[in-house]
Amino acid sequence: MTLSLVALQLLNGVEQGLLLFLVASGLTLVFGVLGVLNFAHGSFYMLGAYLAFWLAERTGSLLFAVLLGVPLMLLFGFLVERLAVARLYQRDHLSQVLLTYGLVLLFNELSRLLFGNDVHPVATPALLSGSFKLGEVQSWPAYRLFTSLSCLVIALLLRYVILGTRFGMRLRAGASNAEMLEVLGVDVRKLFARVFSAGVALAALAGMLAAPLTTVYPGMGESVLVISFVVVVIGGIGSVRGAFFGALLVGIADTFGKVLVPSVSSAVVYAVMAAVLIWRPRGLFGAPAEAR
Amino acid sequence: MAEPILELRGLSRRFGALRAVDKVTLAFERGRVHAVIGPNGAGKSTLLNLLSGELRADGGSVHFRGEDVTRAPPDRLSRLGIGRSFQTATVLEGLTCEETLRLAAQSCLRSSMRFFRPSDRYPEVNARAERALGECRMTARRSARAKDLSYGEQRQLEIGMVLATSPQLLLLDEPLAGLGHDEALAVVDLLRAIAVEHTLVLVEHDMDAVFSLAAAVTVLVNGKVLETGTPAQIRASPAVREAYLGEEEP
Amino acid sequence: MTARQRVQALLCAGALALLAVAAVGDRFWLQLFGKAMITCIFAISLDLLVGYAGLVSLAHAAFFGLSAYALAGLTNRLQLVNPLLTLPLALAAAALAALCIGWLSLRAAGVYFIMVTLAFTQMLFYLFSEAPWFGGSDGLYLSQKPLLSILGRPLLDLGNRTAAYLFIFAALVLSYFFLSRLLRAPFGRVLAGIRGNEQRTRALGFSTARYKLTAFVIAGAVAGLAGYLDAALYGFVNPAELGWRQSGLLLMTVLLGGRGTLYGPILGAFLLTFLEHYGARLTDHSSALIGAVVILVVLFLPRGVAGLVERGGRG
Amino acid sequence: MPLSRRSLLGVTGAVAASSLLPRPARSASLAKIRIGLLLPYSGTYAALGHNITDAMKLAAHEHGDKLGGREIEWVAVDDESDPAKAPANVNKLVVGEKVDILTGPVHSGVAMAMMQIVREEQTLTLVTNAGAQAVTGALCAPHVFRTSFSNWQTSYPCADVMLKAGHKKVALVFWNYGFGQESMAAFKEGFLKGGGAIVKEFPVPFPSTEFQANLSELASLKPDAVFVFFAGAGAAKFVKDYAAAGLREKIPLYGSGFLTEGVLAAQGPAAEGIQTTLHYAEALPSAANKKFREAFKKATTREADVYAVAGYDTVNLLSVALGKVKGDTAARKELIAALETARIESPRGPFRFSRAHNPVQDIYLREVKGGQQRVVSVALKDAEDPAVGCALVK
Repeated sequence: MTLSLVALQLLNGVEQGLLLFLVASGLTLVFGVLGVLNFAHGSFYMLGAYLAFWLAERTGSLLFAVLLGVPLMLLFGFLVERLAVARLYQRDHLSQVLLTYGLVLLFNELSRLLFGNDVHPVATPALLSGSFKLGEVQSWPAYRLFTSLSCLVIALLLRYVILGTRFGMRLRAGASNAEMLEVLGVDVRKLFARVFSAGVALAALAGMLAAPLTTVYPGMGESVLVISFVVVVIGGIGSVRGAFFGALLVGIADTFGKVLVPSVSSAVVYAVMAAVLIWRPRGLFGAPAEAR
Repeated sequence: MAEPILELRGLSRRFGALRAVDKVTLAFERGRVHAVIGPNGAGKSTLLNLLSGELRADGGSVHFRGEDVTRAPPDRLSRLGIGRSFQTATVLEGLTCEETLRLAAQSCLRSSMRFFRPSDRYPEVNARAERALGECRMTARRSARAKDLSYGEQRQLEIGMVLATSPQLLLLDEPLAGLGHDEALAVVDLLRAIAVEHTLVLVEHDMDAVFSLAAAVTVLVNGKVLETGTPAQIRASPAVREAYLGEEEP
Repeated sequence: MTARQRVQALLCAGALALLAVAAVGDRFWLQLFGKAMITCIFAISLDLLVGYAGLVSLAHAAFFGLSAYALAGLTNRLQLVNPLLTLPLALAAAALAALCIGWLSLRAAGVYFIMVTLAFTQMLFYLFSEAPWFGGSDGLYLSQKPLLSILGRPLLDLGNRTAAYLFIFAALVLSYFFLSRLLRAPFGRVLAGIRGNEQRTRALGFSTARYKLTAFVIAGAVAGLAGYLDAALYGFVNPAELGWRQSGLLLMTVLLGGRGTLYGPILGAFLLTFLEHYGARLTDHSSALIGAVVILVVLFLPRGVAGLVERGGRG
Repeated sequence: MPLSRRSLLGVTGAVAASSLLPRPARSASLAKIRIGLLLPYSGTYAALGHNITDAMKLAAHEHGDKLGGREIEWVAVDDESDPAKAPANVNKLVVGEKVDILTGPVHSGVAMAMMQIVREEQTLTLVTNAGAQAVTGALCAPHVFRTSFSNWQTSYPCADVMLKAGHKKVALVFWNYGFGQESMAAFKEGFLKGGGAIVKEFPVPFPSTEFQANLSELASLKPDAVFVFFAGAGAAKFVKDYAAAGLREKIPLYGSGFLTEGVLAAQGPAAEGIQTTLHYAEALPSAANKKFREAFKKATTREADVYAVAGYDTVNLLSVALGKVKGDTAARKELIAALETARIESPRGPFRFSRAHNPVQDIYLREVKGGQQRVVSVALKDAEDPAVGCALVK
């Protein structure tokens, strides 16, 4: 493999990782603050993609679809939190897994009812339909560059919100110690509802951005779900920074797995995860366990 | 002085910049009730967790009957003879008092990796559980589910669990915390009875109880030993008075 | 009747009904209930982990599948058909896998544990569906079903439906008694302690990590028994049996029935069998129906159907 | 006549109640003929299951809703394309519902589970989609027919097409599961025999749709052409990514026909110029095809596809064979013989069964031009699967 090809593959891995980060960030936030293992997170990604397809077809613009769709998904997330997830905070992980898995089945059927079983295209915005030349044969579509940059911008925004605002302070307090929130006089119910909606919106936004690349189809959320769990766990549950580096690691590992060991490439990511956890049982950026 | 059953030599533990326990050197003598007191945040609980193996020490060592046990995990310490109770009574949900004590008494079996004979058909386990049930004065409540017990009863059961493991040394973490007056009296009475045959290390806030039970008292402030002595010496110590000034009556 | 008596009566009646099916000998019911009983064995083995040791594992289907594949390999490659050989070997394969996966996974706790078991399951799933030497994603046939014969006379032929059914029945009864006995023995009491409060149990002198690992291996071996029987009943194995979705479905079975009781998962297995058999005809959106049932059970019946059976005694 | 699955379910709901008890033997000539459908109505392949079902009912309707003089009772089971549930589902239809004839499934893993049981039960079975080689190969049976295709048929002919176009060094990209692996094996067999060379194989985990790494490597290898197997959402994304990476103009893309089946609209201009081989093309000019497509559109408001064709032919073949035995399904020998000799004019062209009971059919070379699938030529006339390991072929 030539050096330029290695560089190109690295770029591919980073690009894949950035989009993964967007999905995983919502998952890790919800887990870190609410303590809920949300299997329905992939469904929100899927619903976001379908919404982008549906709205873009009607408004004729992906930008409008995103501007309309994200607030809609925020609202949807709020409803799901109030109606179902809010009843889970005192329950164990098994109940959480099962209830959110039940939601997955429901949302799958919902999208089938609304949008059918077909594969739908979402047009790339005309402005971004060009491409850059990379090497003599391959080129890189501008839209991929756009999604990568968007993900980076969102990552920086998240960093600002978490480290630089009052809301972020409460988030961090909630992630490390929920009782502290009560001491600080924070309305926990409200905070949780907001965080969950934000998580849903992040997943949906990822789905919307990815829609022109992936096309839209039933069950598209599930492959994303499992891989973003891997990301979150590698990074350390609840750590957005961990999700960022975890996502890059997974993206790069997956890319090079395909290049170096193509016949067992699907196992590579899981092997990386197992290795990380054996080395650090709470992920790269997870709080270390106190008791031995 | 009698021979020490447990000795700490320069034991330390930090949390970040905080020295929760700072080079503590202490000896607990066999057959005595030794209390550890101190204001909030003095490092009492950390010290107890170091002794029972729940936390790992950064420096120094712990010696139990002459053997270095600094790095031993909690289960090994328990098998060696150091039993501990927890601050918030940690009853085992779903088990009755009798079942709880029988589980604790199983520690007399060489191993509990036994898969066929029901645990209530091991005579030695039954005998030990029965004795512990009596010692913690819960015989009448044997079939009650642990989570249905009153707070005071949960404390008694907690102590009974430690007793059922036949410890040589009991580490008791605030056995009176959160109890009402009558409940506290019952537990103090229970501790006094246990003290006849056992060595006790008592971490406690209730000064009346400490001074009525303990033969030796250590005062811990900011992770360091301020003073060790008999209850009378501690009462009279100006340094202790100063440390506690305005917080609690000495 | 106390709750306990009611449960015993229920189990006895159920066992008699299952035997009656064998006596009638209708092949459809033999197959349906045969499969349901296999799910029972599978479910109670998971309940040992979920309901008693407090370990939510998504790797359980892996042991089921590995044992099934072990049987297929022994039969097809080595021409071994004697169940006295293949059964212990298949169970040993499942137990060995459980030992390795359990040893690595149990280093993590809580959610991390769930996720590591998920990762191992996925790895195995991809290994079996992609690697060329396991028959690939379309699955494998058994060239012959297990057959025990002495001096040329067949004693036990799992190719015979009634024999296979009775063999599965016996396996279920034995597994049930083995596990219920295990839970009352010192080992099971330690597990109960771990579920109540692991830290406290450890302070009583039990090396809880070893007990959890042992439980993981035992549960894996019993799941292997279920996988062996499944492969023997249908003569077919497929990588989908190893996937985390199978584990998820099984978790659902255990929760629906009621974890922490051995009879609960058995109720759950039969309930889901009926739900799948008849529910699929009622609506085109049966998975939405199952999703709704799961959500309702989680929200309103945290102790599953078993909770209803026990409450019936007091109310 | 709009066909809906709901009415179908109404029928089977009633059946469910009556099947609680073991069914007494019925006299063959009076009762309705029971046809089992083991197809996916939910999950990834739901669209395929619905199209096959609706096409079967369309064909039945054209025969007055009767086969061999007997009315039809459809018994449908949603197989969810889950091989783990397949044995139970097949058992439900074959042993529980005692269907006279079993049809389905879409998924090859389900088909493999099904084969085991129907071979034991001797159920007359018509496979309507799954292309696994073993169905009419190592596991072939006198009472099992396939009306769709074998994986070999959809890929082998493409080797010759590519060699003739002058492509000697070719790379392979495929989903690494049964269908993909068997397609590639068939292609390689033909391509190596014809003197071509395989530069590199890129197995992609099924059902991953992340191709960027493979495309970069492909670009650096610069093969003469690429042969791929993908279907559904994976096919849509691969074709789009391939074009977006700038490879479409530089390295010609060939594939098994499923690459563009049902996803042409989603692929849009990215699919332009792709050449594929398959036993059917929507644009076939025959009268039979035109009539079928119109009727299907009228009945369902959807466009017919290759899956629907297999469903349509299944019932037409049954109609011919059952007509010969006057609906007497108990006359198995005669019924099987009638199927073996049946000749129909299918929307895909002339159709007959091989000795292994797989279709002998023309394979077309198709090309996407102006967003439409055009038929270029017949890539292989009367393509017959080699049926390796089939005992019926001696």
